[in-house]
Amino acid sequence: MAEHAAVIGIGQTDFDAKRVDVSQVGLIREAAERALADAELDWKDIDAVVIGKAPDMFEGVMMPELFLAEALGGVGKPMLRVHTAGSVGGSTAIVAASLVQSGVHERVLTVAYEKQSESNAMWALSIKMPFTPTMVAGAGGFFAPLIRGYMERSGAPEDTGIRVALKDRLNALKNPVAHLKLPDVTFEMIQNSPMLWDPIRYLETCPSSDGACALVIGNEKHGRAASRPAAWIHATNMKTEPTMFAGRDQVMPKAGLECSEELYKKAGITDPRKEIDCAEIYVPFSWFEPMWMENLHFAPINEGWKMTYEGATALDGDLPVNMSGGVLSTNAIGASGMVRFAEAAMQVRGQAGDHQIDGARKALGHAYGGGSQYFSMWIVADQPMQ
Amino acid sequence: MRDVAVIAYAQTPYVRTERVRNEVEMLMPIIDEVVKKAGIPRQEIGFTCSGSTDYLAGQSFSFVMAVDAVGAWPPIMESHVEMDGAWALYEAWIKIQCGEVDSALIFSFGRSSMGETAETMTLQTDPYTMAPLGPDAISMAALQARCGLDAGLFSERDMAEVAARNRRNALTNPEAQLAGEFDVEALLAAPYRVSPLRDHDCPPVTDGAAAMVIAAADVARDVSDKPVWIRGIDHRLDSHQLGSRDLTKSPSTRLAGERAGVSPGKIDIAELHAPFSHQEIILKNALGLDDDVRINPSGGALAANPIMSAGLARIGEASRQISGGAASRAVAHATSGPCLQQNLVCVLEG
Amino acid sequence: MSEEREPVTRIVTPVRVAYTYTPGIASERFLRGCKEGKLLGGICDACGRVYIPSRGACPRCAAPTSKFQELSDQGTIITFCIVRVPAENIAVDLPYCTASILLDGADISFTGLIQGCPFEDVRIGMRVQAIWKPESEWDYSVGNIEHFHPLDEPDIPFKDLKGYS
Amino acid sequence: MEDTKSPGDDGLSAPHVLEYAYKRSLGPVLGRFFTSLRDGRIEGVRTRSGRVLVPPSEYDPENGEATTEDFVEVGPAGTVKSWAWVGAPRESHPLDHPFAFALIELDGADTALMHVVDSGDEAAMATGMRVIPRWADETVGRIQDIAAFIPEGRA
Repeated sequence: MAEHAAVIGIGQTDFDAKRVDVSQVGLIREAAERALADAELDWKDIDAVVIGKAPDMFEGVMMPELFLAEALGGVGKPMLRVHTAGSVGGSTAIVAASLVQSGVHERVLTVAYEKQSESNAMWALSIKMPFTPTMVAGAGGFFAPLIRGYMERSGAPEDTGIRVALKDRLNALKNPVAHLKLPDVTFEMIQNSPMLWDPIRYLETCPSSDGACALVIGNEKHGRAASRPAAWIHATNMKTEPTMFAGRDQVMPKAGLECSEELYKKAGITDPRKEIDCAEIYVPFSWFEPMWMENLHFAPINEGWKMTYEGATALDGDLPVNMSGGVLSTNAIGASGMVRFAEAAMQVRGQAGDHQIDGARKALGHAYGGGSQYFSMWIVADQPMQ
Repeated sequence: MRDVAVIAYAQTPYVRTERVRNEVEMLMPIIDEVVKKAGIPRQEIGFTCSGSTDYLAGQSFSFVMAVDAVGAWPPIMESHVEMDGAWALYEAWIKIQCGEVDSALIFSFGRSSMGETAETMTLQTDPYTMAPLGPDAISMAALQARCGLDAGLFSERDMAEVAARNRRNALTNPEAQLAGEFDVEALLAAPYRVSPLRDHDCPPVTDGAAAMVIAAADVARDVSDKPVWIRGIDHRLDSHQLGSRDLTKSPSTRLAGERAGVSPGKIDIAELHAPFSHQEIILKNALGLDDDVRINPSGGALAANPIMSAGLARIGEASRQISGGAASRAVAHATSGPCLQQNLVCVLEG
Repeated sequence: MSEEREPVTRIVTPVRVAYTYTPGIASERFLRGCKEGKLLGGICDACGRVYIPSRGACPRCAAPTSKFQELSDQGTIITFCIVRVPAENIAVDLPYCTASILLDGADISFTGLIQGCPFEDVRIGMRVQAIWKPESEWDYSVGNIEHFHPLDEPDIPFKDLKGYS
Repeated sequence: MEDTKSPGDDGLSAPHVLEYAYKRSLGPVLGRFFTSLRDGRIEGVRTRSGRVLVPPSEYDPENGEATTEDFVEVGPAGTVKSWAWVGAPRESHPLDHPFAFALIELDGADTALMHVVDSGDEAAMATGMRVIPRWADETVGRIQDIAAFIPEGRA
């Protein structure tokens, strides 16, 4: 890597089902202003802007970054718009980091957002095309069969998903910006919630949220000069495989296995379970926690569920996962990947408040999208990589 | 900065309506062609980046399907911008600058003909105060042309001459869509489409795709006899609200041109992404190009305007001119957004 | 104006975009097969794997699927889901069961509705058979298959389904 | 956008329509703008450097800084800075007879608003002409509350 890069400012909006108090402009500015304030910087200090979001049909604006970029002080600056399906928030952060790592820019502002309340996610995600009867009912309809495949091959106990959901919902209570908060949530409440896409229950799924996340990424000079601790980016990686091809393992996609393997190599990590202090990963349906524990090489194949069962992924476990309450609690789709990356950075900066993991020095941020085919990840730490 | 070169470029023939092939079927042959030309085994290309937009295809996640045309198995390091392929090239160039990879495949595609392109572009405008009034792409460009005419920066005759020259140039480009000899007097006698624009001032609706391979110096010299070097690349943005801009100028193009290093040094040719005739004149001024610079030898966007590929195609066409020996230094430009809102400038040398 | 009105906080902006959609060479071939009650799989020019439906390419080879072969309308359930939540664009009474079905002779699974047995009996490895609409209703659509129905055949063991998740 | 010949072919094709009525929340600045429109006034907002933006926005496009809370009534008359004559309106256009899209600098504003001018005839259009709004019969708080601008003196 030509240059070190570090997260020097983080801002998230308050997330809610309908942020009717703000326009799209107000939403992204709320995140960006919080990130700039955190970095103690002004609009003029920013060299370039990178915007990410999921499909334009959510808001009904083609390339909305064109009208939004000027609200981010983008006039006269370079602006990029990234779209890599559900992984986009992560990929967007990676593109922003690369603008700094390349030595082209010193300080970059990146924002990912979604204002899902402007339309309907189920509509925007499953647009009916001619000649093709729609049979897959939104994201749940796509992912539920993969979860059943995982249950069959791993033999995981049926309540694994409920345990994940309970943990994440309890974690969300400690996160002031989280969307869905259920103060009296219990195992039974989740277990008794309606089956939507059998085997996925209502409380094992993510909500639809409005919200945005912003990061300021600086080079080594600005990372060292920052008034608050910086989160140093040790490695980033992205991997893609096609949606449907003969012989594809959709449950345990090779793109994810290879993405994390290469990521650890770049970051000099040989034993991820031991060397990584906490992980914030993209779990839109509870069962994806055990699946991704395996895909991320934290657990042997077919044994990821044991980590959930043993409490390893709890806040007091040996590898806390989704300290923020995760996607299960907050899901503004385009922003969700960046929120994962931001949470990892907050942990190593020691700024995660009630959901802070004591002594977190190295953390993983993870996002995925499409039909479990797009992966983006980063490792951040409290010190620059040696 | 690492030296990076264009080592291969290919595009589909540009047509009004690609009714037979879908996007994947359009892309497969040109990706195959460009990878073969590049001489780098497909699995060794370090990064892939594409540019497209869902609203041309009429479906969410339309770029996901395009991955089928790449051969992403084993999995590849890949990204996508919801922008013209020229910005996909920029992201790939950055990735090479990071030292992470030494080569990259870039592609972009779109079938404009499936929709009403001019109206689809309305959706690019501010959704609160502009889009509800339905300003189409031609009407917005016409507002810009009027500003330049009123300011005396160019005449309708100048605009017709731009159109005639581009379409004459296109006669030598077998992949162009609209080519021919046009008499300026006859063009000026035609009625207005949306005044002050006539049909000849507007781009054709075009379906098409483009693909490119770039590589860092070591690889480029190894696999290519005639690498075309990217000497500078930069892109900038102007305000979105038409009423808060001086539409007769393109400050973002000027700035990007300065950063990319257009001057000093003689420019032989320029490939400018000017979908409307008057925009070529605005861009030429913004880049400070002399009158002896040959503009759009390919015919430019007035001869074929494959939305999402037209910008990448300018860089591809300029690189062809250099590798073919017709030029030694060229500037290529891409634009996005209403009335040249966002602009990318790339300086290429043999 | 004498009466005080509430401030405006939201606007409704209808967006309508009309297209003429064309499916592409391989999809068109498949759809024309459907119209005649045939399930045509596309064969990869490079590796010979059989795709249904083919979108024109074998994604692992990035090669065209230019030859076609008719496939059986029987297959095996690879995985499934029981949907109990309404979705826009889907006009099937709730609840319903969708499954990934590997048709005999295909190398990739295909989505279909399962009917003809209680949901509790649907399982991975179960053999199923397409039930077609009356021929007079056939169109350029895989929707000509009304649903899949269980076959009275032994299940395919899970281990034999490896590679077709 | 210019039509050229299409290759004839009898391939399968089908109409496909993407249609949704998006519900857009406005926030404080656009909310105020649309509330004023409903009530028959046009308001801009002042930037910290003192310029008046119409339509108003939450930020200054020049530097990204937040705008002030100083809303300024502008117009209703204004000057046409540029115009484009649409002789054959499309379905998606707000008027069903020939009209002009125009950039209109309302009196007291420093930026121009994009809207339409219903002048009846292209010959009645000129850069620099003065126009006034023709309000919609019922105003609800949206940009179409101004049905069109019309030449001043032609009420």
